[in-house]
Amino acid sequence: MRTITFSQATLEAMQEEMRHDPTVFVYGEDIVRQGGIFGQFKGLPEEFGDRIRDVPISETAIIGAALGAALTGTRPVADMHFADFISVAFDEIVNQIAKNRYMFGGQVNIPLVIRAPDGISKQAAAQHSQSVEGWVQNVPGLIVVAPSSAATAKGLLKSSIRQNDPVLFFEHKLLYPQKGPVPEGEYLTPLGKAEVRKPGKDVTIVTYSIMVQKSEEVAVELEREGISVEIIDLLTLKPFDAKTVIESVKKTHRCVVVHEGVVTGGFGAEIASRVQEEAFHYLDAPVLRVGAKNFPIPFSPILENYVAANQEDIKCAIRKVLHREG
Amino acid sequence: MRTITFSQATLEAMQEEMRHDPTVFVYGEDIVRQGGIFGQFKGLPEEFGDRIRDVPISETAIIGAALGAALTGTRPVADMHFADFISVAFDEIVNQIAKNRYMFGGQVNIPLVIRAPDGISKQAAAQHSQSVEGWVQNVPGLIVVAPSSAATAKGLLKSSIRQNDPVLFFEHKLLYPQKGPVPEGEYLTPLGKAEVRKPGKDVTIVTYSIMVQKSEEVAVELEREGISVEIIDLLTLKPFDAKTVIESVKKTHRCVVVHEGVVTGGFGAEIASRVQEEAFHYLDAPVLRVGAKNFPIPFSPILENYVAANQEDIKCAIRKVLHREG
Amino acid sequence: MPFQKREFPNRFAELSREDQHGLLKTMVRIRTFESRVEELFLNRKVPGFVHLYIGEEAIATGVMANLRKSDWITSTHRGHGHAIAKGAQTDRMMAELYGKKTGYCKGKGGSMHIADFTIGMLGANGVVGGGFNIAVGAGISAMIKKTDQVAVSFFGDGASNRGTFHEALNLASIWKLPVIFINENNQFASTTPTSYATSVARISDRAKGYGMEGYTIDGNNVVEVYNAAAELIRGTRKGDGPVLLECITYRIKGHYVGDPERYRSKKEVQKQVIENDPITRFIDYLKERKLIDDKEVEKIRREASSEIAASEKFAEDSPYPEPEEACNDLFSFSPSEFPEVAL
Amino acid sequence: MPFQKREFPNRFAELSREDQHGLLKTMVRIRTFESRVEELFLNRKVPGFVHLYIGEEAIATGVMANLRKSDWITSTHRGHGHAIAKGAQTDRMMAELYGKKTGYCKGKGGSMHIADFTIGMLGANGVVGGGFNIAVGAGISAMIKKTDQVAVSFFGDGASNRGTFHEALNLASIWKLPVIFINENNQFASTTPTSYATSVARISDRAKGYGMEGYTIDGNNVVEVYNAAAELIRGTRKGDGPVLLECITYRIKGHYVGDPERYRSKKEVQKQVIENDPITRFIDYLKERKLIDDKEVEKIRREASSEIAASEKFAEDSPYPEPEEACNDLFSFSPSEFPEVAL
Ligand SMILES: Cc1ncc(C[n+]2csc(CCOP(=O)(O)OP(=O)(O)O)c2C)c(N)n1
Ligand SMILES: Cc1ncc(C[n+]2csc(CCOP(=O)(O)OP(=O)(O)O)c2C)c(N)n1
Ligand SMILES: [Mg+2]
Ligand SMILES: [Mg+2]
Repeated sequence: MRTITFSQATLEAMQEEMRHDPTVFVYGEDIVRQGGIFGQFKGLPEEFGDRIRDVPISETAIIGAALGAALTGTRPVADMHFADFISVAFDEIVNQIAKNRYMFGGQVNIPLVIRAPDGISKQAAAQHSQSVEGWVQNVPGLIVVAPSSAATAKGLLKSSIRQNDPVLFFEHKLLYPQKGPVPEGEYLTPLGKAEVRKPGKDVTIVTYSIMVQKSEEVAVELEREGISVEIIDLLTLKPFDAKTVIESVKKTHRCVVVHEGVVTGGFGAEIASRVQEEAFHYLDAPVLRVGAKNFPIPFSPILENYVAANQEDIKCAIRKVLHREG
Repeated sequence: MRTITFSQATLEAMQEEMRHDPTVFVYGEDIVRQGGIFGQFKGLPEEFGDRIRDVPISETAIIGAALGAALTGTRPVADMHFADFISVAFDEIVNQIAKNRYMFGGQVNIPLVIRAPDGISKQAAAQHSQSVEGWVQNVPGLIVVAPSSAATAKGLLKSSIRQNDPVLFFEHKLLYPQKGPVPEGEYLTPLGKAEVRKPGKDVTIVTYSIMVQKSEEVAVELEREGISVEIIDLLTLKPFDAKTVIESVKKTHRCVVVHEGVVTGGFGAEIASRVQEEAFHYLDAPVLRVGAKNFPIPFSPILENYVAANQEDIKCAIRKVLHREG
Repeated sequence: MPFQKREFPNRFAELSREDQHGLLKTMVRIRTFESRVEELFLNRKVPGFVHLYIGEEAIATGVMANLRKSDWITSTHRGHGHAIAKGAQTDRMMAELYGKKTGYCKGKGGSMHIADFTIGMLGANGVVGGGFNIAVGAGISAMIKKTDQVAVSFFGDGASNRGTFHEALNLASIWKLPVIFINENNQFASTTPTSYATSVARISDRAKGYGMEGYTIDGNNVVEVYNAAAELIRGTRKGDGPVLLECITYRIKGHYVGDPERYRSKKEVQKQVIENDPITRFIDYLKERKLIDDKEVEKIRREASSEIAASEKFAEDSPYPEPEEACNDLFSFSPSEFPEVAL
Repeated sequence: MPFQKREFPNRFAELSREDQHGLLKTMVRIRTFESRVEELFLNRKVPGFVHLYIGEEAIATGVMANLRKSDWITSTHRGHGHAIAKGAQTDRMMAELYGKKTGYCKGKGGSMHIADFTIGMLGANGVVGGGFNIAVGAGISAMIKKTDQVAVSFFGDGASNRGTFHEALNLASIWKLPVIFINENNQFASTTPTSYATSVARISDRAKGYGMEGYTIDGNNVVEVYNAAAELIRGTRKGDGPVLLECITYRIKGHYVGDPERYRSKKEVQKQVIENDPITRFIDYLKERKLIDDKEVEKIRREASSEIAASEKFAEDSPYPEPEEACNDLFSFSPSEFPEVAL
């Protein structure tokens, strides 16, 4: 299979969907003249003209207008520059976009996608390093997606654009330049379905986005010690594929949830809660969570490393649930 | 002990703190001319003049300026009208207020309080009925408080105003008119400490805000069936008093978390996760969560009731963890 | 208060007598609906929060008479008048206010969330200033699809202090979007006088900050509203870009039904009721010009009364939703496809 | 471009020769710091994102020369110049850029988050438009405590399109707060030209929307900046209320170090470097009037170079923080009081 970057994969998704449906358009800050900070929009202006547009630094307008456009027959894709800034348009996201369909009694669909590059990268410090799925996990009415690879990025972005509901699409900044195998031609990756990245017997890792690959590295290492790890890549965080997760845990009897964001109050709490609710009698150990320590992401590399979760933390949690500490 | 309303209790707290410290001031929409929607500011303009102020409908200014004021030597108390609207100033809350102290290396304190009336009341529908602690549970740097009674409202509000850190203070709208015993004179209720509202042997309910009283009603009923319920009122949600919770669960071996907000991705997930992490081997049943169903709060009373959690739901969860279903 | 005026051509004079009466009809229908809703709220038939449009009818009426069904509007928490003027049915509105299954939102929305997408009414909004950018988005749809639809955003004086106002007007301006911003300056935002909270004498002055035209008119004169809207909407529809129109009015009723109204005197309100009622003023205007007679006025009132009585009966007779219907309508797919959605 | 001008009294002429040179000193110190930071970033000594103030030095310098230590400023992502002009030490700044323990924020902040509360520098800000309301809040502190401190908010042309701009200016205006809004119009917001994203010819025109005075000046002429700031700050300090000053400048360097700059031509930039460098222009101005000689200029440059070299050495020699220090500084209390805080 050919190999392209995550960034190119999302670009292909945009191209195909914009060709496929003339009501799809995309806008965001600084995406036309330089192709996006991660090159993820390069070439779209040449092909689609005014259907890709730069906007002022006006996040409430970007997101609020995306809603208005979606309500009136177009399919906007709004780029958020950095996921950290969904905070600026938070009212539009949680009180308008998430609620309009329901509070209007289902009169209308809201087909829009908010693309939000997230995660820790290059000492960008507290306001440019966040994984913010935790902010929206308690908001009914949103679909939340987080691809982990070039292939899933393309397939999920295409599905998200076709979905008749609002999708928050988190793309980890460090994934953009990474290459991966991507099938030729059109394909869709279904929303709401997790993928088992690696089958295993002893413990289930539930993870997503960039932590999938970190988990895979750990799994390879632990395999040598005779520990067999099953890795579930959620892909869609909301609604998440509880069935696949629960089935796996019923088989392995142990579960570690891994994400990059802060553990306390993070999305991992929902997963851990669900697992123990639905598979309590199968569990041989508590569900453990791995993620960032309870601080903003600091600037200095040493501090950043310390706050972020790493492979060691994952290993440590796995050893704990297997009662093989030390 | 004398009996006053929750609203009066918060008013006393404001009065005492404003007398005690001339740098304390309060502002918000529509609080001067009519004393606040719940009468919680009545009389302050007469006594404190310009230290209580009405503001335009400019939530980012209210909260952003509160930060600026706190950074420069005053102690603002900002009223948010309805908790639902913290979304409008979400960037100010999560990216500025929560992060300033840390990202500036601890140079400065941020003594500010955001008062936010929350919860389901009077068919106010999707945008005026929310419990929004779930939005901020994943944000390091905030203290989150939720009193359950007149007495705790007064003591916690006073502690919050004196605290040198940002406090989000959630007051349930239905609690304002409720009367309760409140000690005469000044007293502080400590932040970060839960209270055991009712000791019990068979199951621990971890709850807060208005659900404390609903839990108490259930406890009285179940007592008649011979089920002894321990009720923990968290009071501070962030950081929450895990010690008191874990000790209780180690004693009762069963835990139900109860809050008014939506269960999925809600604050209960954090509590449930922590409990099973730290008391796994003591648990005789999974930690269950009771809260609103996964929808915006609908308008029609019948629908609202159906989505909201009630005493029946609490009972049902308790019976489940005690394996006494049906 | 000296308005920053512009003379708009008198398009009202070009209307047929029937269409002229149509404006009065709409105003009276709104008034009748609102007056009855007030009573029903006080009689505990209608739950929730209710914000009445009484005294402001000329604005929605004069503007909407210049819109097509395919045009869009965004509304506010004070949205009944906008909905009626845009063509919503009062029976389904009333049913929604009751929380009945036959309401526009199947009982999920209530007074603050009435919408009717079949007539381009994109929804009332419980968040002040929440509508600006939705209207801008509708304008973007028209641009992308190359239609000549326009979007009108109604907003209060209080809403003009929200940051969304700024971002919406700037974006609409740089892209020359077909959006008309109609300010309903009813002199109060809840308890707060406009003059206290707003840093300009005229909200229309803010248009200058966006390279946009801005005008202020007497919002209680439906003829003036009609004429200004006719001219401005026509310009915007043919590509002149967005525009801001401030309509001065007065909120005769409390901010919400039940408001103790400690922030103003009864006398001030009474003066407005006597001197500045938009319906009385319009009837006087028509009569002076012999464009209507008493019998015709009476008929309009009677018809409005029986329509609203019928709407009330419809609402009364309609069933409540089943509790389980709370689980519908969140997404375009059914919850059974993703069981966890409906947890 | 015809500036909407006002003649400000020539206060610069009243300065001592030493103070006049002081302005040049500040500008040269900023330039020297920034030029070295650029190299250090390219040499991978400085991690993170770095936004340089090169070419815009006249603004921070001219404004800050009119502030007291007890006055406050809020800054932007492009904040080094503001910090230096307000009196921050370049050694602790450089250490912060390196991520060292001796930096202003103990390595927790980096380039985008430098603050020094001892001199009223309330912080650079990674969120565009995040500073407006912080400055307003500082103004509120002055009001509550009845001091005559003022707050200055620096912001870019791009930031003027954020809703926070609107809410801040409105609130500052109705309360007549001691806040001066200084717009640094460097003609770009990242890749986007100001003329594309901003719906007014002059950002100062927006002042009208807030009943505020607004002026536009040549921001690359430090004398003009000094004089305008002198007059406006004096007025605001004595209670005249807030004011908006737009300073036209040009961003000579990329948006951040490493910017491919595909959105403009090298020629355009070169023209600015040659014709419009604020330091060259100021030196020419001083020389023309015989207010400085070559030796004095040389000395200023030399001193700046050795200061920045020393700052670099300080940063190089300073230790990194211990990893566990990441757990300090979140709250005023120590994590051990609430162990779960430090989870
Ligand atoms: C963002 C937001 N802030 C505050 C409120 C509370 N609120 C509801 S209506 C209102 C006053 C609105 O005033 P205005 O915009 O003038 O409209 P009017 O009620 O006069 O029609 C306020 C403050 C809200 N709903 N949304
Ligand atoms: C709210 C927000 N949106 C977007 C960004 C990304 N961003 C950083 S700097 C910048 C351009 C700022 O332009 P301007 O305000 O003119 O300041 P300048 O860089 O020209 O000094 C953008 C879009 C951000 N940091 N914050
Ligand atoms: Mg009003
Ligand atoms: Mg700029």
